[in-house]
Amino acid sequence: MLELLQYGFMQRALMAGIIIGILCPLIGIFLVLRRMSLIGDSLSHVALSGVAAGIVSGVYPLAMALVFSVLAALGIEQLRKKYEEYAELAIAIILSAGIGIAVVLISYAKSINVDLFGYLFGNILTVRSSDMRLITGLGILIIMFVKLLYKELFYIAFDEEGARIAGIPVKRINLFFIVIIAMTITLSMRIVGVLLVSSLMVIPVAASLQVAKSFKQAALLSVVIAELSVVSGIIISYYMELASGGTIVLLSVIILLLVIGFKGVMQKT
Amino acid sequence: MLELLQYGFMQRALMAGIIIGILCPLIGIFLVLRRMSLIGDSLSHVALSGVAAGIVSGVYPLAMALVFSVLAALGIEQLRKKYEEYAELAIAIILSAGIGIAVVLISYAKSINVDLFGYLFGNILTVRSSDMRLITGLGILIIMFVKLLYKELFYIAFDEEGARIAGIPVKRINLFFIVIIAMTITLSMRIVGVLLVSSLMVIPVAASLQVAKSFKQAALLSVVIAELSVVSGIIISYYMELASGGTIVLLSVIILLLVIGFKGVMQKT
Amino acid sequence: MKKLVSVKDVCFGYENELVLKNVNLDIYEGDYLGIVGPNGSGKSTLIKIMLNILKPSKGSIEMFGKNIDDFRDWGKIGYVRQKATSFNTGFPATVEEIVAANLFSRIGIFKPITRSHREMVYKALEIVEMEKFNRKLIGNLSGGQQQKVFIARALVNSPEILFLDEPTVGIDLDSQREFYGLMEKLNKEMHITIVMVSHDIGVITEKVNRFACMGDSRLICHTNNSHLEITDILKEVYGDKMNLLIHRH
Amino acid sequence: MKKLVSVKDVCFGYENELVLKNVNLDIYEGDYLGIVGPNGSGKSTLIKIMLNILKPSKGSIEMFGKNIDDFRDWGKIGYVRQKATSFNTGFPATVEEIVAANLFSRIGIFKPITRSHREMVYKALEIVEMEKFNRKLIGNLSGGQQQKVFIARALVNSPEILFLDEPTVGIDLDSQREFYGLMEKLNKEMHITIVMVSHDIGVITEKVNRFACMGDSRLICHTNNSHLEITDILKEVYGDKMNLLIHRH
Amino acid sequence: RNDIDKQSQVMSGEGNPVVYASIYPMYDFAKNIGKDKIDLRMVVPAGAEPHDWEPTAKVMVQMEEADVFIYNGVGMETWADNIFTTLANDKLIIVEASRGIDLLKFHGHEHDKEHEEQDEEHDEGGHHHGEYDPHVWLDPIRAIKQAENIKDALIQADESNRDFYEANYQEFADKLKALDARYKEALSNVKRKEIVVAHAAFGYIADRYGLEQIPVSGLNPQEEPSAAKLVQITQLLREKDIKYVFFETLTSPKLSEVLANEVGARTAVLNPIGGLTQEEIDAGKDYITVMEENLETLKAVLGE
Ligand SMILES: Nc1ncnc2c1ncn2[C@@H]1O[C@H](COP(=O)(O)OP(=O)(O)OP(=O)(O)O)[C@@H](O)[C@H]1O
Ligand SMILES: Nc1ncnc2c1ncn2[C@@H]1O[C@H](COP(=O)(O)OP(=O)(O)OP(=O)(O)O)[C@@H](O)[C@H]1O
Ligand SMILES: [Mg+2]
Ligand SMILES: [Mg+2]
Ligand SMILES: [Zn+2]
Repeated sequence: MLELLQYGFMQRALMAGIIIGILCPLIGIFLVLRRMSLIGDSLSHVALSGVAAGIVSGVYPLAMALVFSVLAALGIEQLRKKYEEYAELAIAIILSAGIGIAVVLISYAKSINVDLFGYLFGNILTVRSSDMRLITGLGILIIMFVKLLYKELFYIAFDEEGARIAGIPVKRINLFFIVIIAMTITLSMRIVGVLLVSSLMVIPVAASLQVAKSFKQAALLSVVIAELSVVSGIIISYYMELASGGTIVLLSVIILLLVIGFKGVMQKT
Repeated sequence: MLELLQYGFMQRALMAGIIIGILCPLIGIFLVLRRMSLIGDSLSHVALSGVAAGIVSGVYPLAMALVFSVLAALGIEQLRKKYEEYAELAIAIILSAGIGIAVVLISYAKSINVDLFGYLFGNILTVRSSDMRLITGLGILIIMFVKLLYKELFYIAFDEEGARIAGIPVKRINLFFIVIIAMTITLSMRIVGVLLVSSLMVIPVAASLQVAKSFKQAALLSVVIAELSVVSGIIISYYMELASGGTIVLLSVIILLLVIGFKGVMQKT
Repeated sequence: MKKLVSVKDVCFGYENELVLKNVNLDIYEGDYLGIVGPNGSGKSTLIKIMLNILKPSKGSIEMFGKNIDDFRDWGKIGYVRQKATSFNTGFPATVEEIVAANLFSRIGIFKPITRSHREMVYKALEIVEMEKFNRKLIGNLSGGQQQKVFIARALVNSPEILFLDEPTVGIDLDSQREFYGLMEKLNKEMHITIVMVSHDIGVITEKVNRFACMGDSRLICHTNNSHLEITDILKEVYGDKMNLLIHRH
Repeated sequence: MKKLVSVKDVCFGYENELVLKNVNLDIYEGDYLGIVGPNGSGKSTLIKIMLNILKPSKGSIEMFGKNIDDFRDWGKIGYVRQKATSFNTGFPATVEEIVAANLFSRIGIFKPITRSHREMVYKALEIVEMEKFNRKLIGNLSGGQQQKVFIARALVNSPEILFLDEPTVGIDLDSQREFYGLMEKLNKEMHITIVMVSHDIGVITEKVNRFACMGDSRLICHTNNSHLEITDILKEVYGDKMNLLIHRH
Repeated sequence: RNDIDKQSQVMSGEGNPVVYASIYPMYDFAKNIGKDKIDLRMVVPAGAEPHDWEPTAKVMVQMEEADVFIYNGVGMETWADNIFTTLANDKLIIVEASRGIDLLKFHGHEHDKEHEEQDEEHDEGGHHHGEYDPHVWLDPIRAIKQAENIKDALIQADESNRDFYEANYQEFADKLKALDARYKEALSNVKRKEIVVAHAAFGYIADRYGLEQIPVSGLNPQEEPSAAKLVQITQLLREKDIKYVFFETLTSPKLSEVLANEVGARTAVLNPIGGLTQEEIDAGKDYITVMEENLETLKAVLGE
């Protein structure tokens, strides 16, 4: 454990992991309950098309990726209204559109030689000090956001129409929420990797949903599970010489399976 | 139009496109209505980990990809029961697990030397005669399957519990369905590309849901919209020198937006 | 009289607390069984166990003489679940398609729906006065209209036994009257067995010929119709204030 | 008497057919308004239009004297929609959490729920006798218990006007009686205005002090309570056979 | 810090400098120059897709102790930037092997000489925006310059073996010159000039030996060519009666096969040496031998 912490990149990986482990499940729970589990994967593909557009038009690609992601998120919000009962359909549509645009732009430009994917796939081991500041800033922003709007986000997730009639400014909160999500996903996936961001938003939440006895518990438990996966994942991946991102994700999946299995056993007896 | 058809690969692209344009929305409508819109994207990532596993273990990678996809599909089916109200969560979990395994396997093996993505990303322009036979076979299989089990699949999609009490062998049909889906997706994405397969399963269905006045209509209309996108996509991509797959997808998105816009206008008046 | 359903010594609890404790109940051919009881007394749970949607932790269910796990003849059973209208309202299916789907056991697997089936659908819709709405999307109906469609769906099969969990919820008075009339006809003339959960005790006591009352995790009473007796029992279950609301039509 | 809601010349149709044709309705402070009518007559639609969930194609709504689009004071309004229990049963929220969420207009944005709010929640749950279930997951309750929770949610805010769309659906008799008693108390003692859609005409005619009856896309009648009159009107709407089912308690 | 220093000495064996090379050609060049005096490792496992490729923590720890890191540059290794900025290794000598080399711009498949000259100044900035062709190593003459960059770095890291590295570099440079001579001779009077390749990896060879590269995909092998492009190439194949379509070892040959089928041509391997497979390495192949294989293929195909 100590050996591991000698190195700056390992310290930063752990720190970034711990922050991401709070941030992802905390927004993930609202996303999952609103059937937007796959928004991370969807926005990452849109970001890809943003990078391509940036390269084609000569604009700084990451900025373009951000713009595209936020626009896509707003698009998802619009489409969600058209498919009230099928929010995940909106995600799927935007995902397809994202890849479609990327592919067409690449073929249109004809000489894009930037490994586009490289723009998206961060890695928790290559977090820089400047990234740390960004991730910490995002972390504080999100935690504040969720803390301040906790009861409103909860009500909207449970019953959007009801929330509106309770006087909650649903439209504005939704807009704000989705924009923050898009920014968080786009920026943090570049730092710690899209795999990690989108998985940590979903799998710990799924595990906590199996056992949680209240919404608050579900939120807290998912953070605990995420942190467990992150910390043990970084340690295990170090000693077994495996990719850290993948190991963390697989650990969270294993925790999920254990929780499901444990619950099954409990119910039988 | 005629000019285009001089070339064997264009003929095959059109033929394959037309078949895929029937097949994808036909299974897509059941998937969308069961909240499994993103199964295509999910299984493609699992197939990736299958290819990696095949390479690591020395087994023919495509076979391994198929095995992994089918197993993952069964996994989704199992998880779906745990998250009855959140079927899309099962998809998201399997997707993350798929990439996680792929990444870990790659880092574990250290010398995987085949381009993994080449295994997944077909291209509608590179359809070979032998592929045509496979795709036609799959097409006939799926159409038969949907035709024969139409009313059962419909009932299950609408109300699974009700279907069981009506005496429909829900478990067996679900199993059969999900296995066929996994096989179709894995094999056909290799031929025409994962982008095309997963988009055509979702977007034409989304468009038809906006206007359909019955389930049958929704199914037929989605096939019509898919065919429209495929045929005009191939022609337009040819003349505008764009990637065919991306163009088809973007066209289907445009049709979707037109349908939504048109519906909006109709309702206002 | 043939025994259609036999609930033997069934126990069930969702988590720890038992919802059903050693419940025994036999349902015979021709019965019109009303099940009443306060909210949360386990009525819906009992129905779900009878239909093999939930598995009892103890005891067993026999359906038409067979253990429920071996029972295959689902065409004989009609079921309207509680909150039937709580489906995905975005589903693009017409009333006709939904009702027709339940004809499965008539048609058989792999076979298409024919004109004669469609006529059965039409008849079932006529019974609930929804024949004019046959081509409407189910999600576009009012709550009560949807409930009627689900009743039609249960009837379309001409089942031998009907399980109805609060079937008249959200249905207007006129239609309720027609519905109860129909149930009486089905039961008396066509000898269809009916199991109905309802809070409408006034109607239930009037119409049914057998009566079960749930409370305190048990089947408290289980009698053949006899108004006096029932009133006493109801008082026991619901408390004294109850009396006021029991009315006969 | 203050006019709380004013429906002015409202028309509405979902697709082509008009569901509401030139409906006019004023609701005054202290009213206990019952809305009845057959299934599909537009009762829920009317409520939704009053609450700005649907936009009328013609006409306007005023709420507390303001045009509904400019109305902000939603804390004054309580609403239990039809099929309230048709939510996502997998949602991991406790009864308490759900009821507390509706305190929004009391608490204000950005502020947390405090102990005193929790006591209000507890009181609302007591009213519907669900206080023992406060820590249970909403999805794990029986249908009737869920409905009670949604009633508590509407009450927690101590609203000035309550819109209830078939609130007693699935609720057992004893609780129904308590519920109607409570409504009477809220209305008479606390001067809360109540708008209630129900098919339970017997109870409605007994309890309400104003009465609206929908049919044929119109508000057919709209009178102050007078039993004789109502019976005649109901006959007109539901047909002659109707009589049988109207009963008073 | 002291502990770490000790540890690093233990890890780097008998005090040999620890050298990391990004991709196979860099690895091969460094090996030819450093031979047994350096502790050489390749970062990206042979052929792995860079965007699935995640360095493990162990590799990162080892790179903290490394002395030299060699990479090709010109946007070939997008992941590299991240690694440099992450490591706290002050003594690490980072070599962009393509530094100071005149790069070619990529413009589809028609070359535009004027642009190339104008753009040379920008190269000094060291930051490439992707329009440059990164496959520098495939031109033996430019490869010499790359080898020189690598040699300089090794000397900087390990002054004591300066002569050893210089000698090896000379030897390797001579081999490359000889290779160049053989290419020149063999390709100067071939019948055809057109090579149809899977992706635009052979721009530098084409530039050096007066061939015309017709790539099916662009610089990025993942790019999906348009139907119009395929039609153009088909027409070109027919017009010029080209008999071969090349494919690569590390990417799917499907596109090349489809094209070849269309006009009745054959397919053959032309290896861009971005990475060798384990089998190839085990069979004793290296940069020079594969370049020679490529030459044999080119001779056979273009001389026909
Ligand atoms: N979303 C919708 N799209 C199209 N038509 C609809 C929609 N919702 C309701 N309708 C139709 O509008 C009419 C009025 O519906 P509404 O729900 O207001 O009736 P209701 O009086 O509340 O009936 P119930 O007693 O059954 O609840 C019905 O004929 C119904 O079919
Ligand atoms: N999924 C569940 N998980 C845990 N407990 C449950 C679940 N469903 C029901 N319960 C509990 O089991 C008890 C019986 O529920 P059931 O639905 O059978 O009642 P019911 O008699 O049908 O009531 P109602 O008249 O309200 O429909 C209730 O106390 C309820 O809270
Ligand atoms: Mg019940
Ligand atoms: Mg209604
Ligand atoms: Zn290359």
